[in-house]
Amino acid sequence: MNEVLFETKGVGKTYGSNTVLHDIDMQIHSGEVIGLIGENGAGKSTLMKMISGVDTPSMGEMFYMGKPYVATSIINANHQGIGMVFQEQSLVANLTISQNIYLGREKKYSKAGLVNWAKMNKDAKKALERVDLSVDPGKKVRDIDMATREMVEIAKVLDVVTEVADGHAIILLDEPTTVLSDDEIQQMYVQIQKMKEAGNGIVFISHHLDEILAITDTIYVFKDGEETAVFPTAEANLDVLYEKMVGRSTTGEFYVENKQTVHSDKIALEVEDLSLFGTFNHVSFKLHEGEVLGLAGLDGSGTEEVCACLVGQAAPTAGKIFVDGQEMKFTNSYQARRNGILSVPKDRRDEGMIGILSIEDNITISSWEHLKSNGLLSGKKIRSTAEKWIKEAAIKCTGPKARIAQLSGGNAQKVIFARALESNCKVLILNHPTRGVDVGAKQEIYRLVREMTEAGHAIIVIGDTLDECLGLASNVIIFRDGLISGSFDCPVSGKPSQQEVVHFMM
Amino acid sequence: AEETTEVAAAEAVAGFEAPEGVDPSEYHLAICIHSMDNEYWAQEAAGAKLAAEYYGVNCDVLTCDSDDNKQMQGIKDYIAQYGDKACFVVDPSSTANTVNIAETCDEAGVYVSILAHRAEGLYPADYPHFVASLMLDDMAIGKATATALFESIGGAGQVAELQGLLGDDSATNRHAAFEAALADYPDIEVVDSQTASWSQSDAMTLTENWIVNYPELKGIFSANDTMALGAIEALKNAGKNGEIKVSGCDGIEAALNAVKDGDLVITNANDGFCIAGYGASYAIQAALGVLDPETIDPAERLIFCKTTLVTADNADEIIGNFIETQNPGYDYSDLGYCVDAYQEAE
Amino acid sequence: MNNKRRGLLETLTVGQQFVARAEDNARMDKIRRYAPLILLVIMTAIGGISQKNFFSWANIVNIMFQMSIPLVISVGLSYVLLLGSIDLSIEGNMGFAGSLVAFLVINNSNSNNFGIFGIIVVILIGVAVGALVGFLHTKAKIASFIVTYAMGCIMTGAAILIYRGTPIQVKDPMFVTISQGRLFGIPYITLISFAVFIIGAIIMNYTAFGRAVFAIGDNEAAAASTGINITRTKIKVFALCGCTAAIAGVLQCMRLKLGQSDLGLNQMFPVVTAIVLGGGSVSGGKGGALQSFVGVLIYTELANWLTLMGVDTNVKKVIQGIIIIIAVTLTVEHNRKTVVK
Amino acid sequence: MKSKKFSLSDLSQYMVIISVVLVFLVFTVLNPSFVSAYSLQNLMVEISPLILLACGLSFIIFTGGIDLGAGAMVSATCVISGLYVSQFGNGIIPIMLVIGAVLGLLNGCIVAKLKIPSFIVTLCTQNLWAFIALTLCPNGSVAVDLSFRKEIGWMTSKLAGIPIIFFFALVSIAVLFIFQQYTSSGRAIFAVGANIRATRLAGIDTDKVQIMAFVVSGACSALAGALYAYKQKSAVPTIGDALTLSAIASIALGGTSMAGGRGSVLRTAIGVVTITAITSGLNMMGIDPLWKNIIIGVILIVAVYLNSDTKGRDIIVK
Ligand SMILES: Nc1ncnc2c1ncn2[C@@H]1O[C@H](COP(=O)(O)OP(=O)(O)OP(=O)(O)O)[C@@H](O)[C@H]1O
Ligand SMILES: Nc1ncnc2c1ncn2[C@@H]1O[C@H](COP(=O)(O)OP(=O)(O)OP(=O)(O)O)[C@@H](O)[C@H]1O
Ligand SMILES: [Mg+2]
Ligand SMILES: [Mg+2]
Repeated sequence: MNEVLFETKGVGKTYGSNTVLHDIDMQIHSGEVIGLIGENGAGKSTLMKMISGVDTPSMGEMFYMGKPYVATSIINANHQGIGMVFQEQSLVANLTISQNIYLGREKKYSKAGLVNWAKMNKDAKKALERVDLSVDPGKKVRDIDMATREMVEIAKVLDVVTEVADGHAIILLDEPTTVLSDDEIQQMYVQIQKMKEAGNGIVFISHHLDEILAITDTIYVFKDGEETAVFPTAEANLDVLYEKMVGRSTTGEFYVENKQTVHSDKIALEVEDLSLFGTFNHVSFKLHEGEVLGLAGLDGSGTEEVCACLVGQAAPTAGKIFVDGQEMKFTNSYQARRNGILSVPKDRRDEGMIGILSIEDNITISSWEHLKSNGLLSGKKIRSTAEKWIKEAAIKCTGPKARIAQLSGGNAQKVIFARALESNCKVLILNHPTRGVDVGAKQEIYRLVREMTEAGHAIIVIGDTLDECLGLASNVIIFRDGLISGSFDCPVSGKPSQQEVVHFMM
Repeated sequence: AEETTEVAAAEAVAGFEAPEGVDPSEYHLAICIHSMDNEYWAQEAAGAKLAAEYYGVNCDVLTCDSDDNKQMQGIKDYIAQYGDKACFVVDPSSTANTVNIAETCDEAGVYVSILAHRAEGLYPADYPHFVASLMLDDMAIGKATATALFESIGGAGQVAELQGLLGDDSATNRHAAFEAALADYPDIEVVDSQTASWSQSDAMTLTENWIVNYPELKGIFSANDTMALGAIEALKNAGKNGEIKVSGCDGIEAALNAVKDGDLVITNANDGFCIAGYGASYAIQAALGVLDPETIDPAERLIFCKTTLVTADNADEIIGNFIETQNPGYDYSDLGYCVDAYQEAE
Repeated sequence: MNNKRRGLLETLTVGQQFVARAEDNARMDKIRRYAPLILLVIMTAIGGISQKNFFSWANIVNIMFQMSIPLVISVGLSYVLLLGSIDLSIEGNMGFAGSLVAFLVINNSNSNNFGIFGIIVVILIGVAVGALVGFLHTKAKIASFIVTYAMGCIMTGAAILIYRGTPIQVKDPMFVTISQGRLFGIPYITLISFAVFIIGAIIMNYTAFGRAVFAIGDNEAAAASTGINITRTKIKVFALCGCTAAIAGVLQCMRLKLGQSDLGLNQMFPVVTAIVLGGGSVSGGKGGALQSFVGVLIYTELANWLTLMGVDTNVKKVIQGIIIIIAVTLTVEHNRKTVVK
Repeated sequence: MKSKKFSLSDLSQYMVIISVVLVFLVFTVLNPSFVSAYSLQNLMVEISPLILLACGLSFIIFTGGIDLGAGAMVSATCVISGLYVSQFGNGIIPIMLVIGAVLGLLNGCIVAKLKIPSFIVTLCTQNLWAFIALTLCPNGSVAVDLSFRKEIGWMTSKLAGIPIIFFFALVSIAVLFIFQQYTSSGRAIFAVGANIRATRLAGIDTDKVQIMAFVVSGACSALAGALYAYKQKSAVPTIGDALTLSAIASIALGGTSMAGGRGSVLRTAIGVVTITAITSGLNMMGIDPLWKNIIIGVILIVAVYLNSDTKGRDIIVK
């Protein structure tokens, strides 16, 4: 094995009282590609953020080229030779490609304060050529497609780090392939190969295990903030990876499966041949009262857009939606809610939390109609409802008047979950309902889901993990590239294995 | 304000003798004008100050930015502060506001003179504390300036009109005067009439466009000097100043100079020293108990003040009196001096 | 997208459809981006057809002259709007700069004769005032709306203090020359404003600072993460806006030969409107120097045309309002995720 | 440590009260007649219409929007009230409420349905309101018939020493407070300002809520216009010119965030009292008008700085 470029020893991170990562030992060698896998929220991005200078570790230490390593900011890390391509894109859309690549580093190209864009473009062209991209660097980022943007980000990071540390740079790629097509992924492999051959160390995060197998040398598996396994890729295959990743075999206990109900025959929601142009086509299914329907599929397979159509967030281009047997066309989520459909959005920060409002407002906003006395909202009822949920869902807070923004992510998630349950909507769409929720609280949420179905609600789940989806669901529909590729019945006794389901997802 | 008062009190001994038991320095005159950034209003403030100095009373300036509501607020605040030791000379923000001003002052028992505007049906005689209404004869003045303009272009040809701010009653009156003057000149053709909202910049822009659009244009009637100066600047840029004739109104310094230079045919020196100084004198004399408004003939409380038309002939003299000395030397004890005519001569 | 094409596309796979949709969006974007130019052409055509004098050299010079001061204001204001902020102090700054410069050069009320130095001092004060605004806005975290409104009050007050009621008349021959002189038939003031515009455009397009402004307006969080000094950039932007407001005030004073606090009156909102017409956005990140130029030109042509048509001022304003709403409706992107406040 | 932080944030919360008390204290010390009955009655008359305007406008600001034409709407409605009050009598007040609501509806629909920023929409519609005002009153303020003045005098007359117009303000504050606190639309207005996307997804009809804010504001502006007509006893086409910014300044002084999502009409009302007291105090002290603009500007910056609770590190202020 080559020399060790970068090393973490006992690194961990706590947010408030919540430890999201601990005791991570990782070694990145020169010319090595490390694959990092684990469920959502396992702490992969958190580790990357600490290495790249976005965040500082709460414990442990890091070494780069044998010396203790501390990064105070992204720029600072860049100047030391460490760069990262973020999970969420961080390009500025209204600037050109070259301006993005050199944003904050224009000095090199300025004379008397004026930047020589031509020269910058020329260099940018070289930087882009390094990743085999022939796009015009003078183009604005908003005019190029997602895949090119991803490559531009890589080119940018490469340019930054190789400037100071060619041959021993560390490049962190957090889910770079999510938006790429197969061809593009192949190109990405070529790039990674090139970086590797130059002697750099690379960390590659992906939920696509085949990619991990194809490109990496060593695999680290994270689970609930812990490093559960490290092994050479040569010793791995898909099945091994699944096992290592899922770790704990799914128990009936965890998903409160003993309370899984057999749904009634009454159809709460029916979708017929629904299509949204460019996103999904010909989706049909029935949702019964008391049923939990899991929608499984990779990121971008269309599951989320189907749900968006169900709550009036997107307008389907074809197909019909029936609620209680009546055809409905929703133009906004208000109509959907008034007809008994509400969703718990996935993007908690932007679409879930109403940040500067109180917890009680956040819990009751979807059910104010029911909390009136004499035609006016009753402060008393609002407060008692909020208090009920704070107790029931064990929300850690100073009181119902506290702002939701002060809560930890998991607790905020519980607030939003409580909002949906309180809304009296017959059909609830839970989009990643347990994102950022700790293991104990997860089970609480699952229990609540069971109680709802027992009371006759119908629930659609897009699980935070496949495990969760299968554990909760009584039926699963699987999506691939915008089409339904398969479906399973998931009775308590005969849940399909994840491997079986994954087969239909990829 | 404190320092000037003491000086004023000392000087007052020479000019004005207050009645027994009345200390003028306990009295406060407020001159209410629209704003300080206009020369004519500044002149009014100066006139009122001169009069206050003469009588030995204190003087404050209240501005309202042409806002009815702000003006009322200012007056009420001043009353709240000085009670019946207050008196006012008000250039009202609008004609409609004059009723409120008269009513408010009358209720509070403080004396007031109102300048330049008077609502229809509002008579000093109906309010014991509304001492006098002093007006400018906008109609006569506007007609005179318009006529002078028409004469200067030979009584025939194209003219354009720059109107004041829509909604302002001086603007309305002067526009009416222009139309009235027009009736006597059938050969004058009005090619365009637009508002430049009293603004020099707007007037300049309008004039620039007119020069292009009406090559035959011979004259521009402007409802005030500021707009006339804007027109002159535009004409200067086109090398047509003096060639296209302009008339103004108000008598601000720059316009007087323009008359002297021949760029402006005529303007009217509205003489803020006169109207505001004598308006102040009426109010102060009433407040000090020297003058009992009730004993004056009601018709004589409705005054048109003296003003002067300014042409190249008398420009120098007016500049000397009004601008250079900032004091035309009026005798503010002779109330009759300011009267040009009475408003409703029967 | 027409139905026939839609039908054809229906047969594609989701991925292919996705690409087709992206292409359509890009096409619409392009049209939207060129909409202001199209508007300009239409405006010019309407002007030319309906008014015989519209294309006369004298009127063209008029339009150039009349767009000069708005153009200068737009240079600085464009930066402020790119940030998503607003500067309401422009009018006050203009009034102050005009009054002070009238006070400093040869005039009728004192014996000052600082000439060109007077102008420089005034512009430097404009920069300082702008920087102070930026400082209060960023450091005290007060919305730019309020800080600049208050600063506008202060500057108006300061302007009146300079001349204490009697506006100052400028007698400086330099001012007369600049306001009346022409080069190849083009007024000096126009040439000056074009020069200011070109400098502003160069700074916007050819310096790191200019790019940083775009980045902050588009995505402040992302910009901060690339290490841009947000505070310093914002202060610079307001300083620049103060600078152009001061220049505009000086030019206005040259134009009118008068120092008065209301030199800037009603000068700002038309320019905001013009910038929006040119494709700028009041919520930041969109626009640019050239767009502002086009916007100012459209606005000036529109105003010039309405004047030539002899339209009453108040009707003019209503017409302008309606045109703007239509123009913005056509150019604003309306997807369901758009957040409008 | 924790308790210390608490008291500090508490202080900034009550800053708005502290500052109004401070203003009164300072002016009273400088000038005892500031709290004379005559002066206080004046203050009550003065603040009443502005309270209506500013409190109504607050709702638009709670949604994160702005109405730059609020003052112009006051002008238009003041003109209509002043011109027609002699015809309709006191019935003009409910008529104005309806007209105001309709004008607000127009604004709201353009903002919510066409998705054009309120800044632009109201910048344009304000020309329309001004046009209405100036077309109806081309020659400036028109006084109500002298003979009719008595009949509308009740508005400014006093009941138990308190001007009746002030009761209007009090009742309006109460109604608006109930709307803000105890109706779902009212509460949703804050949610829209705080995070419109999340609110929409929570199943709130955000379009309706946005429109509602404009309607309420329109009705309040119109009522303010009517009150000004009663107070001035005339139709004043320019009355609103300076009011938009006064109202916004009052709202900011009350500590309401311009970004939306938080604030209260009560705070706005106190803000109005503060700003009016400051101008009155300066008037009474006979401050040289040359300095007045400067003093008000400085006070505004300082007061807004003290009253705003946007002092967090990561808050983006535009
Ligand atoms: N700023 C924060 N405050 C509180 N908790 C946080 C914060 N950032 C991340 N977390 C929590 O830390 C945990 C790990 O998050 P991380 O982003 O590292 O997961 P991940 O493994 O990258 O997941 P994914 O596959 O979804 O990207 C999550 O539970 C997350 O909610
Ligand atoms: N570059 C591409 N080329 C072809 N098809 C694409 C491309 N990117 C995305 N798609 C398709 O478009 C659809 C929607 O993609 P999108 O990225 O919007 O998914 P998403 O569900 O919104 O993702 P997220 O879960 O991150 O919100 C998917 O069916 C995907 O297959
Ligand atoms: Mg991650
Ligand atoms: Mg995606």
